[in-house]
Amino acid sequence: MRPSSDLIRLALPFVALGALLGGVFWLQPRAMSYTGLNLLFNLAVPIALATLAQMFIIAVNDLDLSMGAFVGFAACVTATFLNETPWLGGLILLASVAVYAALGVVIHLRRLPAIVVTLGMSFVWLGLAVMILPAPGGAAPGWLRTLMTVRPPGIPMALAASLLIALAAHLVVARSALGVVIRGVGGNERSVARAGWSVLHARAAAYALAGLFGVLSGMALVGLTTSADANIALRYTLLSIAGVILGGGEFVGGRVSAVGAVAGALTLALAGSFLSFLRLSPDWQIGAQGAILILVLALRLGLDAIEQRRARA
Amino acid sequence: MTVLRKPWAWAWIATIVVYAITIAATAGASAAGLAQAAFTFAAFGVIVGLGQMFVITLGPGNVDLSIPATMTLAGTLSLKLMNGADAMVLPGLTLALAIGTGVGLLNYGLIKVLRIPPIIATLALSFIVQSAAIWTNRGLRIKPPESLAAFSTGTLLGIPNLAIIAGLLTVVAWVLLERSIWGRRVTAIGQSLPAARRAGVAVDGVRLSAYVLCAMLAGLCGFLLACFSGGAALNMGAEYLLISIAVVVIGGSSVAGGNSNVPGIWGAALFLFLVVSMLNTYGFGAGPRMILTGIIIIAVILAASLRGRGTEGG
Amino acid sequence: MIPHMRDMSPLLSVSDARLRFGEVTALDGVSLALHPGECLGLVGHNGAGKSTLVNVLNGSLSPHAGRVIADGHAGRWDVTTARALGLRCVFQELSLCPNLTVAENARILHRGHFGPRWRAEARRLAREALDAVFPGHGIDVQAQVASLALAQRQMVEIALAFAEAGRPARLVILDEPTSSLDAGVAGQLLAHIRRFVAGGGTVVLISHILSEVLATATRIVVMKDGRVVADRPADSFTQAGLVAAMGSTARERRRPGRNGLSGPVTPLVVQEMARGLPVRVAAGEVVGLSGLAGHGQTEMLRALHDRLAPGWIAGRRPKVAYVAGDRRHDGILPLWSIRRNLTISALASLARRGLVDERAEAAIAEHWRARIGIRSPDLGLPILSLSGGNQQKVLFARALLAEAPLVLMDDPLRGVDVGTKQEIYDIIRAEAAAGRAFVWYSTEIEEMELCDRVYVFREGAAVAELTGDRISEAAILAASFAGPDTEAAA
Amino acid sequence: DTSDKRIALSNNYAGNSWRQAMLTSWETVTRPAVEAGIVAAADAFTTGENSATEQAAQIQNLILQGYDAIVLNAASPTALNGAVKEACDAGIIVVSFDGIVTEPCAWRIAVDFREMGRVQVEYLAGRLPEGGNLLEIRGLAGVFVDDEISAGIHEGVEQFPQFTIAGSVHGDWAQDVAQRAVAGILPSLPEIVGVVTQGGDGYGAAQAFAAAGRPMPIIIMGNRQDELQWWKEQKDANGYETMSVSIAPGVSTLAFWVAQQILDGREVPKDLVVPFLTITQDTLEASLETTPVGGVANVEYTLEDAVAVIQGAN
Ligand SMILES: Nc1ncnc2c1ncn2[C@@H]1O[C@H](COP(=O)(O)OP(=O)(O)OP(=O)(O)O)[C@@H](O)[C@H]1O
Ligand SMILES: Nc1ncnc2c1ncn2[C@@H]1O[C@H](COP(=O)(O)OP(=O)(O)OP(=O)(O)O)[C@@H](O)[C@H]1O
Ligand SMILES: [Mg+2]
Ligand SMILES: [Mg+2]
Repeated sequence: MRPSSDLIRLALPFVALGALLGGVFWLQPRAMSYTGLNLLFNLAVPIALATLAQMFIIAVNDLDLSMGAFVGFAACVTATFLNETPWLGGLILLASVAVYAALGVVIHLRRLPAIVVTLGMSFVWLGLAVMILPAPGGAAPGWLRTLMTVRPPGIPMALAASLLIALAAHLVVARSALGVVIRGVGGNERSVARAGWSVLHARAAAYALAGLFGVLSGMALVGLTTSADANIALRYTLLSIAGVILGGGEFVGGRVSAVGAVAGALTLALAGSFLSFLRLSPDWQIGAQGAILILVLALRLGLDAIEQRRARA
Repeated sequence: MTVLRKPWAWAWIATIVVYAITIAATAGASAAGLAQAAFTFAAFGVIVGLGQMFVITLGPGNVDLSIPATMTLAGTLSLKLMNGADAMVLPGLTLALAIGTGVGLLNYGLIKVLRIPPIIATLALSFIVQSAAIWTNRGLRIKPPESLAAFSTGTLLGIPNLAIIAGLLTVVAWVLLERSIWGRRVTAIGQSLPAARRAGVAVDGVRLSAYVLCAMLAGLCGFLLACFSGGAALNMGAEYLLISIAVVVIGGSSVAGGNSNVPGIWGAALFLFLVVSMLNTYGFGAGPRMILTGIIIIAVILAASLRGRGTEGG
Repeated sequence: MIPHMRDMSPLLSVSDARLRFGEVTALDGVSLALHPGECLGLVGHNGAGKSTLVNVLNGSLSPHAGRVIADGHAGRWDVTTARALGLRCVFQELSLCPNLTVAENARILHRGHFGPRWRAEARRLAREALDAVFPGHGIDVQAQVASLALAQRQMVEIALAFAEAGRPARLVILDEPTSSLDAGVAGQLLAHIRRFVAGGGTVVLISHILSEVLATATRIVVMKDGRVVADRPADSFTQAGLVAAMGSTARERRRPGRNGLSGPVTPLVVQEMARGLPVRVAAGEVVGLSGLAGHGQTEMLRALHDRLAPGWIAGRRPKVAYVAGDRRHDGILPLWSIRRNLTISALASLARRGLVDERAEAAIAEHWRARIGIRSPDLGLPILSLSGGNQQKVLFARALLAEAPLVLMDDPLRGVDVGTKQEIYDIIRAEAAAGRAFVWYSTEIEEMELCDRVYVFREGAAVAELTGDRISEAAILAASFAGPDTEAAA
Repeated sequence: DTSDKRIALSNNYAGNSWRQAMLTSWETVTRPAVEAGIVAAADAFTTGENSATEQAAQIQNLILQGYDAIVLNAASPTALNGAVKEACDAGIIVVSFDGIVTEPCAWRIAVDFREMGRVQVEYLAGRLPEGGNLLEIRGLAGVFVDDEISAGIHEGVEQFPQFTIAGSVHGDWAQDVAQRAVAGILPSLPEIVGVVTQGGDGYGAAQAFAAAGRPMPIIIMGNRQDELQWWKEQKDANGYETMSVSIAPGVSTLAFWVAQQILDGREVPKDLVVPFLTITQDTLEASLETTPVGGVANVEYTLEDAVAVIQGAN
């Protein structure tokens, strides 16, 4: 029975995504086009990357409260240093990935609660971002802008990018030995250590991957918005956590799914759009976001019911 | 030094150090004023922190993100109900607590009935509650009754009234957590929900009551904050999301649940206020100030880990 | 044992190992040598130090005094060098990653073995390993471990320990491997151990089921209070002699003056199931659940508990108590002391105006420590400082403490030593005589003879009901395997 | 003729009284306009949190919905440029106000925030020729408006060197945050003669000064009704004098008319400037009368006002 409930967890974001997309198409048939899909989804690409970053942290039973601030920092660096002096910008971004890995090391060695450390780091990243860009500004490097606005034939960039990202992350998480060890650490750290693996390395790698995807998220964001500000991505902390959970992940136990996380991120992004097509009173537009989130997750109940009926039959 | 092994010790040490550094800037002239301000503002953090602590104690993934919205709705609606009339203070307070109760019930309803993970359930509900707060009076600030405004900004024997209220609540929370059966049950659930269930704990009842208690404290905090700052504002709870979580975890409670402590909440709430005051006092700009805040938080947690944290026996 | 083996140099030996945990002396001068081609049976009461010795042998604990000599060299001894020697360990507490598939766990456990296309290799390895030890196991190697029953998880772990992954296994240490296996699967394992030993491998087998040890081991070492008290070839022991060496006395197991309640009694509860017979329990009855492991007994107990235990408001008097089988998952509360673990189920009766009366709590905890023999110098110590069997005793005591009229027991004596088992049988008997009802699932068929009524489970349903003198190993086995016609047995 | 044109308001935040007043003004002015058939629709859209990315997504949705013009209060002057460019490319008129965007294809109805900061110091120089210590309350770090006003204040201090900024805190444009920050830094500050602010934080500052028992400095107010009310009480009690300055929320209605005019084919320069709304000692009572309790002092614009503004710019 369990494997099929796993399947349900995986199916949930796709069902939700499909339902929302259906709703959007029904409200606004114009969205059912190449340009329409691109407009609907292109801002979901950075969210998907941030969600994957968060997923690596959740895979080792930690939680990153600094993800939004970090993506904002990466965006500020991209819009300034990477644009003006690419080598320096690249170096800073690499260093920030290294900082992430170092955080993993410190958290592991000192057995610190990751939530507190990342809470502290959220101030650090935000402070750095404010120092780089005291007022919004900067500009996206040309190549990045080109990359994020490219119009591949047949499939909108946003969807193609999401697919590619999901696939790449899936290979790392589910197919590679590293991914297995990272999830193993989330599932049962002691037994991984007893089998002779270095849990330290595994955790550092998970954090480094999170840092990498966080940087990519910041870069993708700047590519879309053409410039940055320090507060640009603060929402991503909660969005990324919600995306991982929506995508079938769990807070403890190393149960995560890369494909699910990307689908979860797309769902969350689409939920916002769906609302603006509904033309609610501004008073309730915020509340409706909550209602959609609840509805999407309540789908799980329906799926469970179907599953149970099938199991009984 | 056994006190150093207490999980809450480091929040207090950090508070004292930061306090000393801040008053050093004025050669001690500001000592009393700063302490009074710190206790006043820490009180709000403590009140929401106590509630958040019980929820976090319930185990991994349990956290209440609806605190800010609950504060806002409770503050807005109760001030609207009182409409500045001293006679309406009690109904106003009752309404604030009732709103908290309602939000808590809904939170757990979503968690239990729809099986939504708490972090998302409370986040989603908070959007709805926030909308309700906007809808009720579109952000118009209504003044609190004179008597309440005077009470919430007043002091007793030099101690801010709010700090006294928060202090009393702290004592109650300590008794609940450390001495009551309910606290035992919350802590048991936080270590292992299935084990607690098989040991006969009525897990739904206990979890529900923790969420309701948390939301009620948020409602109370919103009520007091609105009275204190001269009216409810739509964004008045925003800061308290991070603060409520931070005071719990910096105060030495385990984020994985099942192991919490009350004294650390005061230490951490004072610390969070004083650290900003210290950096403001020394004239740091926004960027460096935030960076230093973050580094200091990490340093505190690191120092605590280097000295080794004792486990709470029992 | 083959006579010339004494002359061969030992594969691994410890000499005069001493280890203390605070006030507890877990090992008090243990010397032991392991030779190729032998199966060493290691027995002893709960908390005798067996698991600790295992941890010394496998390099995860270093003794405070004494040393470990591997292949004749006394060098550094840690987990890595132990693995390099070909040492494999199956721990008392399951140690797979529950979120990974069986194949992925194989990847984790055999670190250096796999190439870049490891997924297919790991699947093959896991499948072959399971087939070798447990033919007809029916376990999907691509299933998540969490989706497997406890017994299946244990089977996976054992099979993977014996697996040939590059470096062959030379020494396999099994700490209570059969505690959650039923007799048939346990038999498969014991047969495999014999084959492995015959091929020159070494096995250390720890078990509280003495018949297994007697039948499988070539040599038996008895531990008591951190010391080796006997070390002789297996054939020089008898069951009674072994029990005596452990410091207990064997007693007649069969319940005297059994309630022959086969007639129409008013049941305390009836649990109807989708198929098969309803399970009836009357006050003062001990009802056994038997059959092969994983055939719905645990699920039935859980369903019954879910039905009777309050979810929202706990009354003062609990209606039902539960002894968990999977103690790591739904038994112990790992951050708490032994005392708090004991009293959690009885808080309502220990409280005054909602506050816990800590004196009364300490008193009742002490009472049960004495009654059930929990080996610990201080009940304020963390629960995890207890040996596995002693943790189980705490869970058992917790359920009795609740003063519920009905006690559900999911293989409650898993890992409990023979001496203690006798005491617990006495307690169950006394409590049943005082009017409590017990529903008792056990993987050990012999224990069913202590019951008033036994339901045999097959494929998720109770297929036979045996009462009184009809309860026998033969009848239970017959019902476990036979077709539905035995349903009329009641 | 714009009777078949549809205009959308894209707003990034609704969590304070200023934004609520802005939305209310939009509603009161556009509804009659729609009823009179001047435009076909004028819908308001608001995102949950103050987030540029969400607003960018919102603009993209408005493009999909085929609006003819988008009136925009932007979360960031630059981060929406990508979305704004896409709107322009789709032939949509984009008019930004308050939070303006730098994308050249959009229109801007700007307030000279720098000047708004500078006049505060100028006013103080007039009142306190001998100068003294100032406390600066800033807004939200990293946001354009905060940076601009602060820069203006610092220009003012350069111009009037008798003033020094003795302390600077971030009040996030929220009463309670400002109160908290000021209370934290106040004990360590020397005597303060004036408080320069950004709006929405003056009352909190006054509360903090009162609580600390410090002499009340000249606090520049930000047009909120509770600030004006407090000022009036002080004025009646002890002749307290100050000024109040902020941008009027009704500027959204100006942006609406400008968008309508552009759709109507009128030539409108890309950059329009609106004056900020200043309240002085003399206009205090009048303003207080027209400002709803708990709201913000406001002016709403008519079509004629808009035409006048456009002609003025031309
Ligand atoms: N980490 C620890 N801290 C404190 N005491 C410990 C610890 N580990 C083991 N002990 C104690 O050491 C003694 C030996 O324990 P061990 O686990 O070796 O027993 P065992 O023989 O394996 O028992 P069982 O048959 O119940 O598994 C016990 O008294 C136990 O309480
Ligand atoms: N976190 C812990 N703190 C204290 N003691 C522990 C802890 N974890 C395990 N122990 C002790 O170590 C011993 C071994 O524990 P456990 O059974 O979990 O380990 P194992 O190595 O997987 O299996 P085995 O019981 O066979 O040694 C037990 O006696 C247990 O009491
Ligand atoms: Mg053991
Ligand atoms: Mg053990």
